[in-house]
Amino acid sequence: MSATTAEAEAPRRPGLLARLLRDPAAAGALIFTLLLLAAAALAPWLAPTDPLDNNLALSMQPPGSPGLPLGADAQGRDMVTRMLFGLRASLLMGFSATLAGGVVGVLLGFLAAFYQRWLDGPIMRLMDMMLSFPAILVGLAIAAIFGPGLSSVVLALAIATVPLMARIARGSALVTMRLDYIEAARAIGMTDARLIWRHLAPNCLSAIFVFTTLRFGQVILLGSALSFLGLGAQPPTAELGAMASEGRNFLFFAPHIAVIPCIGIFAIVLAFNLLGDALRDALDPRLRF
Amino acid sequence: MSAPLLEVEGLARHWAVKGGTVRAVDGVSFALGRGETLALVGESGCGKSTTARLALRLIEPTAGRVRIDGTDITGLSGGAMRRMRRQAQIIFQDPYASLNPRLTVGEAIAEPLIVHGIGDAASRAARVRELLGLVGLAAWQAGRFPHEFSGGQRQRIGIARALAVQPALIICDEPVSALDVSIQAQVVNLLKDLQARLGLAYLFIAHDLAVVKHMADRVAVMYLGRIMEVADKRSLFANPRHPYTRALLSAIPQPDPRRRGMVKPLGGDVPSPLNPPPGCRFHTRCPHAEAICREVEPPDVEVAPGHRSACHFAAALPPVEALAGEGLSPIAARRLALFAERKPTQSAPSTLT
Amino acid sequence: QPAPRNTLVVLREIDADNYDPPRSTARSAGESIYMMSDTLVSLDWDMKTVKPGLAERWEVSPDGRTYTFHLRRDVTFCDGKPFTARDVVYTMNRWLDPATRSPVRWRAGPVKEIRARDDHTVEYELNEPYGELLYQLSLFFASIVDQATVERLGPNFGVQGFNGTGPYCWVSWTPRQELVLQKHPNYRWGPPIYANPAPQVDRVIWRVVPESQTRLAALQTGQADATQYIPPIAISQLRQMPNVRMSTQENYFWDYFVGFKVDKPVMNDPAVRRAINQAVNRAAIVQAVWFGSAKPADAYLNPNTAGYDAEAAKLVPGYDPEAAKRTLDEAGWRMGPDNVRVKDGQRASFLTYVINTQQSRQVLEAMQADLRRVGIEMKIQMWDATVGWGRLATQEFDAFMMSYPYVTATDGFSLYFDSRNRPTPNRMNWSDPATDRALEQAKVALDPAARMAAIAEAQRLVAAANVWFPVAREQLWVASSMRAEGVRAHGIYGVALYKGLDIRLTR
Amino acid sequence: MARHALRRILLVIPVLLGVLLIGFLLMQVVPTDAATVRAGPTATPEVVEAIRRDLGLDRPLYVQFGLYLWRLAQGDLGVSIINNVPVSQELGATIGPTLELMVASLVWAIPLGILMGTAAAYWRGGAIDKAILAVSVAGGSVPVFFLGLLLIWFVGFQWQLLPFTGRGGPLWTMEGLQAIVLPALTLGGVFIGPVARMTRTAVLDVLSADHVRTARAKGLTERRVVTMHALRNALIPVVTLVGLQIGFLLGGAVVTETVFSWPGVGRLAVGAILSSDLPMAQGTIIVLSSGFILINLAVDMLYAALDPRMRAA
Amino acid sequence: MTAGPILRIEGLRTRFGGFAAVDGVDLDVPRGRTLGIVGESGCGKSVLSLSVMGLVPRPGRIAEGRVLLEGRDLLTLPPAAMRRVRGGEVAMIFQEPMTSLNPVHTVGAQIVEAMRAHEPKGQGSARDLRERAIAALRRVRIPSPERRFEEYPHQLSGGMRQRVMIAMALACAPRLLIADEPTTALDVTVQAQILDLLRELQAETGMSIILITHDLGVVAEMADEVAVMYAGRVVERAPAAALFEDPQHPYTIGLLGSVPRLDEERTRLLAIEGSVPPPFALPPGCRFAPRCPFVAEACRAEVPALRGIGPAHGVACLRAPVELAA
Ligand SMILES: Nc1ncnc2c1ncn2[C@@H]1O[C@H](COP(=O)(O)OP(=O)(O)OP(=O)(O)O)[C@@H](O)[C@H]1O
Ligand SMILES: Nc1ncnc2c1ncn2[C@@H]1O[C@H](COP(=O)(O)OP(=O)(O)OP(=O)(O)O)[C@@H](O)[C@H]1O
Ligand SMILES: [Mg+2]
Ligand SMILES: [Mg+2]
Ligand code: NI
Repeated sequence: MSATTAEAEAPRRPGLLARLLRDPAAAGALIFTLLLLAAAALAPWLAPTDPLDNNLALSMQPPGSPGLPLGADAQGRDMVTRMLFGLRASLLMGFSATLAGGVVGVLLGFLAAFYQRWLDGPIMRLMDMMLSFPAILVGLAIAAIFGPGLSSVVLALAIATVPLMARIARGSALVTMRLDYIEAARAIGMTDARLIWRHLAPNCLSAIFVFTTLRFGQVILLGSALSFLGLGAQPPTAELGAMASEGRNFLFFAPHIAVIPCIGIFAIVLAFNLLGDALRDALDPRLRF
Repeated sequence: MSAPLLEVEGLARHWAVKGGTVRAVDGVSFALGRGETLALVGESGCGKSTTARLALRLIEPTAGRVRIDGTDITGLSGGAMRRMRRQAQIIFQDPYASLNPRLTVGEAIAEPLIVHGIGDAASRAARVRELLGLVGLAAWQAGRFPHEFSGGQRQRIGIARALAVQPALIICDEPVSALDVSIQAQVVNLLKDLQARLGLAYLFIAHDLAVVKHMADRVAVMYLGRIMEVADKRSLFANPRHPYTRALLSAIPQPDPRRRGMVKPLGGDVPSPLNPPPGCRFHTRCPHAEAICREVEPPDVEVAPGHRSACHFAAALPPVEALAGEGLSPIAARRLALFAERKPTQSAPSTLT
Repeated sequence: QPAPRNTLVVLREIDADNYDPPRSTARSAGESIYMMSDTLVSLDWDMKTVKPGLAERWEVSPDGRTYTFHLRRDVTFCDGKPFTARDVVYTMNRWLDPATRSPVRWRAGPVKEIRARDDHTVEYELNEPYGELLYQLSLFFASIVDQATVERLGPNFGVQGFNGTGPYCWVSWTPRQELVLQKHPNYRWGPPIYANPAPQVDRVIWRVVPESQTRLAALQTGQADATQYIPPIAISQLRQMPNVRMSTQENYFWDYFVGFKVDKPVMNDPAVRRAINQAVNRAAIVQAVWFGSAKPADAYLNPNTAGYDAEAAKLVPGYDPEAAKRTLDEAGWRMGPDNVRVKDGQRASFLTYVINTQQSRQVLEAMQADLRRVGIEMKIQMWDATVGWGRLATQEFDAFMMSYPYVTATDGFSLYFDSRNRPTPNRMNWSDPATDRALEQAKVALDPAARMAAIAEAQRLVAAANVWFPVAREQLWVASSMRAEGVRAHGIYGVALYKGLDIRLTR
Repeated sequence: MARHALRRILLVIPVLLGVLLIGFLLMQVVPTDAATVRAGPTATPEVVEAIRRDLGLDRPLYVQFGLYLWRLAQGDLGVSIINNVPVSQELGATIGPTLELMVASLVWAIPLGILMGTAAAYWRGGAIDKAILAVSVAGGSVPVFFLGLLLIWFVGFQWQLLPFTGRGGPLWTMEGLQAIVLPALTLGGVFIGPVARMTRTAVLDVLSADHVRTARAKGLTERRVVTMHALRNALIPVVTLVGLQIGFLLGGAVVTETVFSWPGVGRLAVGAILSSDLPMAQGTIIVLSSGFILINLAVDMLYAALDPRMRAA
Repeated sequence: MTAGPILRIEGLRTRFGGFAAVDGVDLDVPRGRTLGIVGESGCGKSVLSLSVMGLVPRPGRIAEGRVLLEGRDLLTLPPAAMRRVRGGEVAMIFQEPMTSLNPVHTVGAQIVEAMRAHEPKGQGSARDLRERAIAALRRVRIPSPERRFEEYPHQLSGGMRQRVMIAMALACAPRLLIADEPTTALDVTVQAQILDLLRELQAETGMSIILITHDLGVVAEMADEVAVMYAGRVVERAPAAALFEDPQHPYTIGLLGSVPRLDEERTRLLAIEGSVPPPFALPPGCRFAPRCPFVAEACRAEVPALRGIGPAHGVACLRAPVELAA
């Protein structure tokens, strides 16, 4: 667009990223999250050792031992390596569960809101039922059915996420549906599918997105609780929750084996909480101009 | 003379709410010819927006029928209804909620064309430019997002979108109520210009009788889901034949301190549409109410050609004193004229800000 | 927050399903049943010598088929009723009755009839000789219970109540939380292995604390008096602690092993099983997992077991990864692209099921790493204890890891390697007529030498075929608080406190 | 109000029925065989088969479900297939401690969370706000078991201040009170962060509302504005959100009960599901799910009590 | 001390971060009479009134100026004293009757609360306060006030709620009432009732009123004096009659032309082209210059001061009267 036209006066509303970066706390959260993601993605290249290679002689070496800045776990594996791969598995677990549960939940929520006459009642009653099973119970049942393991945990967490997502999506869709542009689009003669896809969904996404980041943290926490109950990743997979729950047996003797993964979980959850908060602020219409 | 463009007959819509049924629209009939403006006025909650939505079948009526260009749309199937929508479009009160914040202005205006499969990408782009020009915006603004525009400009974008499919009828649901006075005048002028150029018909919904008087050819006054009085504008303002219309007229404060104290407030509040009063709906607030009003629903009578009123005493009401006052003071009028004279060309693209 | 006065608080990891002797196989059931009731005979600290229990003495007929037990006359049940031969007959018959559905019925031997000759003499007649009988009768499954109480409580016997002749009596049970026992006031008939035949503690509380660190903390802060569920890593440290006493038992037969399903692909190649035995550094693993509180199991049985065969032990290969590679190479397993060997299109990969415990997880993870180095892929699936047993009865897996208690060589081997015991407890699907024959001989032989020869034969057959990878022989440790004196580890069926006698609470 | 309550209660019934059905089906899909479980590790196949027949597990599924429902309608939840104890008896013994634990956790966590959130909103942007925000975000990010183990390690073990193994007794005894402190701190500790943050957002929302401006224009003291106008209104969204978080709290309770050997229904559920003790598992599922539903019902009622607009005519 | 204005605002400037929403406003509120303030949305009317009340929301703050109530500068009062002024001497009602009442307290409780806030501690029994609150409700012509006292805001109609707001504002007999668009959200018939009521109450109590609105009709109906605001400044000030008779500022003229009138028939309205400049892009000089047909070079450079051109009539325009400019 030419700068010669007389339109230059109104400053462009800064983009989402710019608004995020303006607040130092938000920028910090964003950078922190990106660092975690990068560390997880690059784990195979960053890790100093093979994640599966053990050396029983080094079992439980405390942090700061020669060549082992974070010490070694009970199998004598380098904690740095284990943490990098654990981060990777945990994030992957969180992502796939939130994503899978999110997609299904959002879809159901939209359908419930859009076809309020026929679908709202049935769908939301079903969601109520699902919601009334604590995630831990779902996880237990699924582990009992499919055997413990990362995929069971993901499935359980996804199922537990569906009703929450559906509620958020429905709520946000109901608000959006009351807006005139939806009515205008209908008046144009648009089909329902196009209406949902082009008008409803994009405008509900910010609320859903914010919730997703917050849910992500919860999912990681729930996953670690499931691991604690012995339903998590199977050896030799490194996953933070499983590492922490395994390490707790050495808590009094080699605390680093449990404490370091716990700090890892804490870091992820914290990062996503902060990011979610920052996003919420950045997307809050009242803070726009 | 062919059938009216829009014809509404016995239209009703009831909402089930907790505690009962709201009779939002309760048997409304009117007709609107090509190129004509029919204004619908009434207090908040009397069912104006509901009527507008019913007329476009954005919601399904509880009873009654709507004919557009002679076709009864109440029974049309999905596809046929979608095609019918090219005939009639709508613009809304809230300039902020009526545009999808995630579509550029160009996309928003082009969308009706895409939906109806009109033209290819290039011709649509040209049409968007044309439409923007028509409503006084610049072509380069097509790439901008709604939040970069002021309320008045957004309302213009909404109008451009409605015009895209070349409808014969536009339903304006309080298009200027949310705008500042100075901007409101711009939009009112634009609507009138467009009507003159494109031969549009408007169903113009408003609560401000002064604006209505400026815009409309005919006026329908609604109260609690019913039309109380319909008449030609001149006839209605000069000789209102329904007490409610009179009450409305005398409640409007005039921008003229010389007329101070002429405002005569009506007692009481609008009753809840949950259980409208029996008989004449207005009897609870009517200064002329008699026993019959409390029991018998007044029929719709034609008191003069084209002037109908739903009041038992429509013909018996005393004449009103002429509303036309002194108008502007001479000094003010002269200055106004000067102002208008020196204004840049009318309805030029207002690049505002 | 000290434990209450004169109440012994014992911690354990998990609770039992019930406390009915013939109906539970859990160690945690045994822990309390030994305290609440008595067996006809008892086992000495050496785990070999059978000592008197409720029976003062006994005779075995020359053909080895009839055992005559002479019972003590001063014994009463918790409810005060005197104990007689009728109770023994009832208890034994109940155990044998198919309606009882005892999972350990076979332990009673090939019984022909059990008779009360008089009020204080019981005859136990067998169809064929059963050399194991006295050992089996020392196990808690054979604890004598009161007929009237069993009949009154029906299936709730051992759930809502109990009536035995033991040093402590049932008070209440809150499943998964605690079992409360109180002193049996008249009890004076404890086994002669104890210095004092009468209990000296008023109450015993068996409390379930699943978290190992919590148990340790509770013990050290005096919230509890004793536990045998000590994480191996803590043992050496606890031994230095001034406020904790430790007691151990040399003759403790509780072994960990990995068994292979010998009829499943990959596992059916004896070379693979042999290579696994060679590839895994057992000593390093046992050190890293048990920190010296267990010995590497270089044989299928503990050398102190009655019936142990040293020759068979030599057949178990030692750690030699190079040899493992050679074994595999010779058998035609070639290294594949993903560092897993392949033979005839079959990857050298197998799935291992295990009940999720700290030790087994660690052992398997270390094994997994060792096997990776020689080109064998071991997949691990862990199960919670209760589902796990069901899973371990299926044919879904190729290998499994378990730990188990035993009393004699015959005891252990006829349980696991008898072809009739497939699919459980013979989860290896080991079906070898020669082994079956040897086991049968060991059971019925009257001559100790012949019995020894037969059981040795069975051990050699199994060891030569590398049906297992023996892992570790756990040692038993009991930790007790300073105020609890006289806590001594016994270890019968893995139960440390046995009758709980000789324990006194000071302070 | 009464009609509103009645409507809500009626709405709960289909949900409860659905929960029952899902719970039953879920447990049916579990591929473990209860008979094997019961028989134990060294049992032979014949014994297992006999046990299976005893338990009626050889009957078709719909017969089992029908029988289950029939007995349930009579208030009979069945007996544990593991140890024959009536399910209702086990549930009866464990619900109390769980309720006790949850109440003890909420009783301090919610008021403190609300206090923290209000303080943060009141001094928004300042150091206090930042500190509270940091604490509550951090508090919401700690795994429950980790917090529990830390408390055991320091409070229980290092400083020997409080017991941490199991329930000490009824709450009105000294032992009972002492024993519940650490579990309640753990469970409440992870809840306090979310409550504080919700409260902060809600109070901030309300503080910018028109009616708060009205209250200030009346010349009320700031304290009265915050407590009577901001906080009171902010409680409405907080209450709803707390209701939604109950599921999370139940999950936390399961873990807390395990860490502290607390004899609650959560631990019972874990054990029962994992051991395929179908009647027991279903019993616990029904209890936990109806607990969730009932708490939400209560929250709804509370919501109506707090918000006169909800007391429909 | 009796004759002068009850409230005098001098050089008031209220800033929000980088811009001043109220930018150097001088105003007098005549005693016992009504000052109307008109102007378009966002021109600073509400901020001005909130500045007087000491209720400017964050991040706004009053940068300079004085607000003299009977000679006392409200801006320098300690918080406790200011609180006594608020609701006691100066009361305020707002535009949105729907949201300006707390939905969780009864109407009566909210009125009682206002009374109690300005009463010496412990005075007035609950019963007494209740009686007075009911009397206040009766005074604003609420039917069956005893019943309404117990009701919640959502049970009342918009007009009723606005009356409650007025009752609350008048509870402590203030000497100055600030009404910020009190009728904008209401229907015309109800608006007429409220305006009527305000007029009657003023006659009864002799209080002064600042009436803020965007509706010239309401100003003409109610105000004795009028101030026209544009983009944070007062551009014209006059007695009501003088303003409509002799509008001086081009913006006032445009405003008068933009309003359709019932008493006149025009084919086109006189629209002021463009729109109010956003606060972050204010032009230097006269802020109306970009939209003004009479603009001259000087207008873009110099900030016009409010100059007197008649008795109590002031205008901030270099080109006024516009005939001369034309
Ligand atoms: N979706 C709905 N559900 C229930 N009631 C509704 C719904 N839409 C409208 N109503 C009710 O119908 C009546 C008429 O509403 P409508 O929006 O048509 O009024 P209106 O005349 O447009 O009012 P306004 O001037 O406030 O826009 C109102 O009482 C309203 O509460
Ligand atoms: N809390 C705030 N934060 C930032 N800017 C504000 C705030 N409140 C008001 N403003 C700005 O101050 C200016 C004046 O606002 P004000 O509310 O006084 O306008 P107004 O004349 O009352 O408009 P309206 O007729 O819409 O009520 C506007 O530009 C507005 O954006
Ligand atoms: Mg409307
Ligand atoms: Mg305002
Ligand atoms: Ni208006």
